Amino acid sequence: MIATQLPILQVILPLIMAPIALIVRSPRTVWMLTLLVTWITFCISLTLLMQVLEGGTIVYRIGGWAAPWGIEYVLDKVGAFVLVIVSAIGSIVMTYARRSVEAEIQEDRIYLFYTMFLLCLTGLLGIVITGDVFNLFVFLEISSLSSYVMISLGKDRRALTAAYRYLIMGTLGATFYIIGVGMMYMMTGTLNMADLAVLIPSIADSRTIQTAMAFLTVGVCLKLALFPLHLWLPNAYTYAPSVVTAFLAATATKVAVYVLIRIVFTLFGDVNILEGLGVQNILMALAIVAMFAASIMAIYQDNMKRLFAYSSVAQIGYIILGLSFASQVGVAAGIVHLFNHAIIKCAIFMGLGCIALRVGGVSIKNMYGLGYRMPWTMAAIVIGGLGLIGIPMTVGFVSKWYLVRAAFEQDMWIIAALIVLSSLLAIVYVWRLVEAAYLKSAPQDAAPISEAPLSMLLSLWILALASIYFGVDATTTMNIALDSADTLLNGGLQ
Amino acid sequence: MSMETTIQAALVTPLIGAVLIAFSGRWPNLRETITLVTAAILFMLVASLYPEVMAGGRPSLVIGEMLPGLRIVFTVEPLGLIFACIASFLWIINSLYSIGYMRANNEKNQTRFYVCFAIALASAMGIAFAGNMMTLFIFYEALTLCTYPLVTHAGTDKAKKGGRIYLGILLTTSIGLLFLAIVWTWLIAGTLDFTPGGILEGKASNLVIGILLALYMFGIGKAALMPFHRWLPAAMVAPTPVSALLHAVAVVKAGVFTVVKVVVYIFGFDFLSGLGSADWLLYISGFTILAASIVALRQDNLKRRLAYSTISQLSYVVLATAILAPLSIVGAALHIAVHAFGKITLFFAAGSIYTAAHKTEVSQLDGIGRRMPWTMGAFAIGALSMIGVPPTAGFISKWYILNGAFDSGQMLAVAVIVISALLNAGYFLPIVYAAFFKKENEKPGQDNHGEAPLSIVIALTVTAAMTILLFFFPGVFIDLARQLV
Amino acid sequence: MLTQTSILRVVSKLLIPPIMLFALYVQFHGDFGPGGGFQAGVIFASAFILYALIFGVDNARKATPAWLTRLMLASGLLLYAGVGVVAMLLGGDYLDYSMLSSDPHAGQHLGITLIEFGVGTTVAGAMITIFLIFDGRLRAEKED
Amino acid sequence: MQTFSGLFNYWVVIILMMMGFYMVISQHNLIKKIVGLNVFQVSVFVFYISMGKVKGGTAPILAEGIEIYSNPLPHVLILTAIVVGVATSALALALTVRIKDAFGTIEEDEIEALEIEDQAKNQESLS
Repeated sequence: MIATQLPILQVILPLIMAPIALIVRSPRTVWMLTLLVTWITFCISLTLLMQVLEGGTIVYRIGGWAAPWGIEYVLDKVGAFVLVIVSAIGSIVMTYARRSVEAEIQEDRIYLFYTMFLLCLTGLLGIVITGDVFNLFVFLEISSLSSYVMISLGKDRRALTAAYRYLIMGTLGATFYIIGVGMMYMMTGTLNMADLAVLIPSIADSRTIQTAMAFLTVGVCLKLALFPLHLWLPNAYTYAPSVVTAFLAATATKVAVYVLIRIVFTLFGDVNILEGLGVQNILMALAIVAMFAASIMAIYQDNMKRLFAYSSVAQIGYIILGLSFASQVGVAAGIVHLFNHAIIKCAIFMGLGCIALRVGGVSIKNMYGLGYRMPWTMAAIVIGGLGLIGIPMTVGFVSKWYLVRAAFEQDMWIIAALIVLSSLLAIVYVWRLVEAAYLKSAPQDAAPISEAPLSMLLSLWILALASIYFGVDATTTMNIALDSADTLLNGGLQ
Repeated sequence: MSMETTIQAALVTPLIGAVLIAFSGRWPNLRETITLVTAAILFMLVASLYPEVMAGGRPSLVIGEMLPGLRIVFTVEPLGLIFACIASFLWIINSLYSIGYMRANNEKNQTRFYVCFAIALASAMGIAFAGNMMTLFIFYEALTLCTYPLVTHAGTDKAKKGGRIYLGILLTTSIGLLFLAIVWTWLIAGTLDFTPGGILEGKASNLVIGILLALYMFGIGKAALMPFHRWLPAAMVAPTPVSALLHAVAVVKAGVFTVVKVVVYIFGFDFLSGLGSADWLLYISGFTILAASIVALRQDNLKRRLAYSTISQLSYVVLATAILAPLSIVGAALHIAVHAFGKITLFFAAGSIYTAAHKTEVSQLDGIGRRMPWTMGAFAIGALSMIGVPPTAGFISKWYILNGAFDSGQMLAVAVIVISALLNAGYFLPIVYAAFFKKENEKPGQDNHGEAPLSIVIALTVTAAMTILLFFFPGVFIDLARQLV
Repeated sequence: MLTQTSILRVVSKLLIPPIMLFALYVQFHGDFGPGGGFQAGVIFASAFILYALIFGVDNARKATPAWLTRLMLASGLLLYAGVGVVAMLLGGDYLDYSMLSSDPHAGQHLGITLIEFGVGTTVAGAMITIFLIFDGRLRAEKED
Repeated sequence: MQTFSGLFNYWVVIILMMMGFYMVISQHNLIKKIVGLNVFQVSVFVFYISMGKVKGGTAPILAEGIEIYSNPLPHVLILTAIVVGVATSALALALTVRIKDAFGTIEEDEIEALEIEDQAKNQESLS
C-alpha cells in the first residue's frame, strides 16, 4: 500500500515536519527531525526513480479526483531524476548543516531556518512532481518565499537587501509565469500538463498561445537566472548563510531549469517552439553570452562565494545551451549537467562554509595558505573546481563531452569551440583560488585554526567523491539522461 | 601472473606507493626506501610484459564503461611498452638521484614531492598502456595536474609564474583543441579504440581530416610543437629531478608518444600518407627543431638551454612521424627512448652542478670539469648523444629517421636534421670545452667544492653508461619498434 | 492606545463577540454558501486586532501569547495535512475525503470541514502574528 | 471599436500591469516598489477573474432555475494566488522593516551607497 503512496509522501513529509519544527523550537531536536525527514525523502525518491525506470511514468491523483479536474502528480524519468538530485542534496546539506548554522545564524532564529528549509524542500519537490501548471506555481512560490527568508537570515546586513531584490525579481518572474498559465487556460480550459500538451498543437498559431509562451519562458528564466536576468543571484548567494547558499545553488535554479524543460518539451513538445518560433536562437545566444560574461565577471571577484555565484550563472548557461540544441544528446547533456553541476556547486559552497566557520571569511585573502591549514576542506573544493573546468574523471568532463558532441552533431563547430573556450575561463578563476590556497602563505598574525568538524567534512567529501565517481562511471547518470531526453523529445509525459 | 593482472598491477603499484609514501612522511629513510622499492617493482612488472608483446601478443584489460559506449581500456602494444619501460626504469635511477638532490639542497615538502612523483608515474603508465583515446586523454590530463605541484614546488613568485604558464598552456591546448578533436573523432568514427591502420579512413572529407590532424597535433601540447612550447622552459623552475624525469622523459615523451600513437592508430599512416594533409606538419616540426636550437644557443641558464634542446629534440619525433615512412616511424619510436637517456643524463649533470657548486649559468662553468670529472664526463656523453655522434645512442635513432627521409625523398627533412645536428653541437660542445679546458675564474671567498653526493654521481653515471650501451645493443627497442610497421 | 475614548471602548466590547461569532459562521457554513477558512480566519483575526487597537497590545498579548499564535499557525497546517494522511491510512489516496466515513458523502463533508478549519486557524494565527510583530517593532524603536 | 470595448477588461489589465511594472522599476523607495508589485499582481488577479466570467452567467452557486454559471475555477485559482500575494507582501514589508533597522533608510540609492561603504570596509579590514 505504501508503495503507491510514495509520490505524495515525498512532498507532505517535509510539509508536515515544518509546523512541527515551529512548535518544537529546540535547535538540536529540530535539526535531528529535519535530518530524518530529508534522508527519508531521499530514500523515497530513489525508490521512485527505480519504479519509474522499471515501470514507466507514475501517476498519482490527489484526493482521488481524475486528471483534468483534480490535481495529478506525474513522475516521468526526468522528473524522477531531478527529484533524486533535490532530495539527495537536501539530505547531504542537512547532515552538514548543524555546526554551520549554529555559527552563522542567531540562536533564536535557528528553528526558523529549519522550518523554512523544510518548506523550501517541500516546494522544490512539489514543483518537480506535480503535473498541474497552477499547482506548480503554488509550489514555486512556497519554495521562493522560504528561500527569501533563508537568505535574509545571513549575518551581513547586505543579506537583507539581497533577499529583498531577489523577492522583487522572483515575484515578477512568478507573476509572469502565472500570466502565461492564465492565457493557456483561457485557450484550452485545462491546467493539466498532459492535457495541455494534447490541446496546444491545434491552436499553437494563435497569438494568445505565443504570448503565453513568451511570458512563461521569461518568467522561468528569471527564476533560473539566465544571463541578463541573473542580477539577483550573485548577492543572494554571497550574503546568505553558507548552508543556504549550498542548498539553493544546487537545487533552486536547477528546479527552475526543470520547469523550463517541462514548458519547452512537454507543454509545447509537439509544436517544436525551439525552431519554429526562433526561441532556439535566443536561448542559445543568451546561454553563450552567459557562459562568457559570467565567467569573466567571476574572474574579477575577490569574495569566493560571489566568484562561484557568477560561475553558477555561467554553468546555467551550459545547461540551457544543451537544452537549446533540441537533440537527444544535447538535452541529455543539459540534464546530466543539471545533476553534475548540483554536486559540484554544493560541494564548493559547503567547503566555503567550512572555511567561513573556521577562518571567519571567504575573501581571497582569507584563502592564503589554507591548503596547508585546512587540507581536507581545500582538497574537496579543488576537486569541485576541477569539475567546473571539466577535467577528465570529474563529472564536469562528462557534461562537456556531450555538449561538444551535440554541437558537432549539428555541425555547429563554432559553438563547440566556444564551449571549450569558456571552460578555459573556468581555469582562470579556479586557479586564482588554488594559487591563493597553496602558493601563498598565511599572514603572520593568523590565528591557528583546525580542520572543519567531522560532520561537515563528511558531507563535503561525500559530494567530492560523488563528483569523481560519476565522472569515472557516468553510465548510470548518462543512460538516465539519454533515456529521459528521448522521452522528452518524443512526447513527454505519456 | 596473468597479463591482465600485470597491467593492473603496473597501474596500481605507483598509486599504492604514493599512499605509503604519504603515510611514511615522518621517517625520510622509510619514505625513500618505499619510493625505490615501488620503482623497482614497477619496472619488473613492465619488463615482464616484454616477452609477451615481442611474441606478438597484445594483452588487454577492460576496466569498465565510463560513458555509454565508451570504455576505459588498457592495451599493451610495442610503442606503449617502450615508453613504459624507459619511464619506469628511469624512475628507479631518478629516485636515487632525487634522494641525493633533495637532501643536499634541503628542499621543503619532500613528502609531497615523492607522492606527486609516484602519481605522475602512475599517470605515465596509464598513458603508455591506454587502449583508446579516451583513456589516454584521462591520464594525459592527470599527468598535467599531478606535475603542477612539482613545478611550483619552491612556492616562490617565480615558481608561481612558471606554474601558471605550465598549466595554462597544457590545459588550454588539451581542453581547447585535443578534447574537441577526440569528441569529433568519436562522432565520425564511432569508436576511439587504437586500431592498427587507423579508424578514420574513408569516414570524412579531406578537409575534416586536415582540421582534425591540426587539432590533434597542436592539442597535444606536451609535444611542445611551436607555438605551444613555452611551458617547457617555464617548467624549469622545478627542482632538477622533476626536470630530469618529467620534463625530459615522462611528460614530454607522453606528448610525442601520443603524437605517434594518434598518427599510427587513429589516422593510420598509410591513409595519411595517401592524403598529403600531413605536409604542413613536416614544416612546423622542422621549423620547431631549428628555431628551438637557435634559441637554445642564446640561453645562458643551463636548464633553460636544456629545455630548448628538449623542444627541438621532441620535434624530431614529430618530424619523423610526419615523414610517414616505415623506417622513420621506427626512428621516432627509438628516438623517444634514446633521447630520454641522453637528456636525463644532461639534466642530472645540471642538477649535480647546482648541488655541488650552486651554479646555474653556462658562463659560470669554466673549468668545472676538473672539479667534477664524473658529472662533466657524463654531460659530454649526453651532449654527444644529442648531436648524434657515435658511439652514443643518439646516432641510431637519427640514422633511422634519415633513412626514412631518404626513402620517401623528403630532402627538406634531411636538411633540417643535418643543420640541427650542427646547431646542437653549437650549443653543447662549448659547454664541454669550457668545463674541461678553460681556466676556472675563481672568485675570492668561494668555497672549494668537489663532486656532488654519491647517489647523484651513481645516477648520472648509470644513465650515461646506458646511453653508450644502447648504441651497441639497440636491439631491445628496435625489435619492438619494428612491430609498429 | 485608544482606551481613553469610552465610546470606542464600549462599542468595540460590544462588537468583538459578534465578529468572532460571524467568523465561526463563515467558517462552518463554508460548504453550503460563500465562505471558508480564509475569510473566517481573517475575520477572526480582525477581532483580536480591534481589541489590540483599543485596549493595547500588552493586553492583547495576554490574550494571545506568542506561543499560542505559533501553535495556531502550526496546528492549522498539521490539521490540514493530517486529514490527508488519515485518508491515506484508511486506504484512499491523499486527501481522499470519501474514506473518512463509511458514507462517502458524509466523509466528503467531514473532510472539507476539517480542512477549512485548519485553514482558518492558520490564517487567523498568521494575521495576528503579523500585526503583533509589526507593533512590537514600532515600540522597540520608540524605546531606543 | 470592437478592439477597445470588446476587450475592455484586457485593456484594464494591461494598463494596471504596466503601471505596476513601471513602479517596480522606477521607484527607489522600497515600500513604493512593494506597492508597485502589488498593483502588478492585482492586474493578474483581474485578468483571471474577468476571464472566468461567462456572458449572462451568475455567480457559481447552485440555485434553481439557473442554467449558466460563470466559471468558478479561475476564481479559486486566484484566491490561492491572492494568498500567495499577501504572503509575499508581508514578507517584503518585514524585510523592509529590517532593512530600515540595519541601514537606517529605505531609499535604494542611499542603501547602495552604504553597501559600497561596507565593501570598502571589508577590504580595509583584510589588507
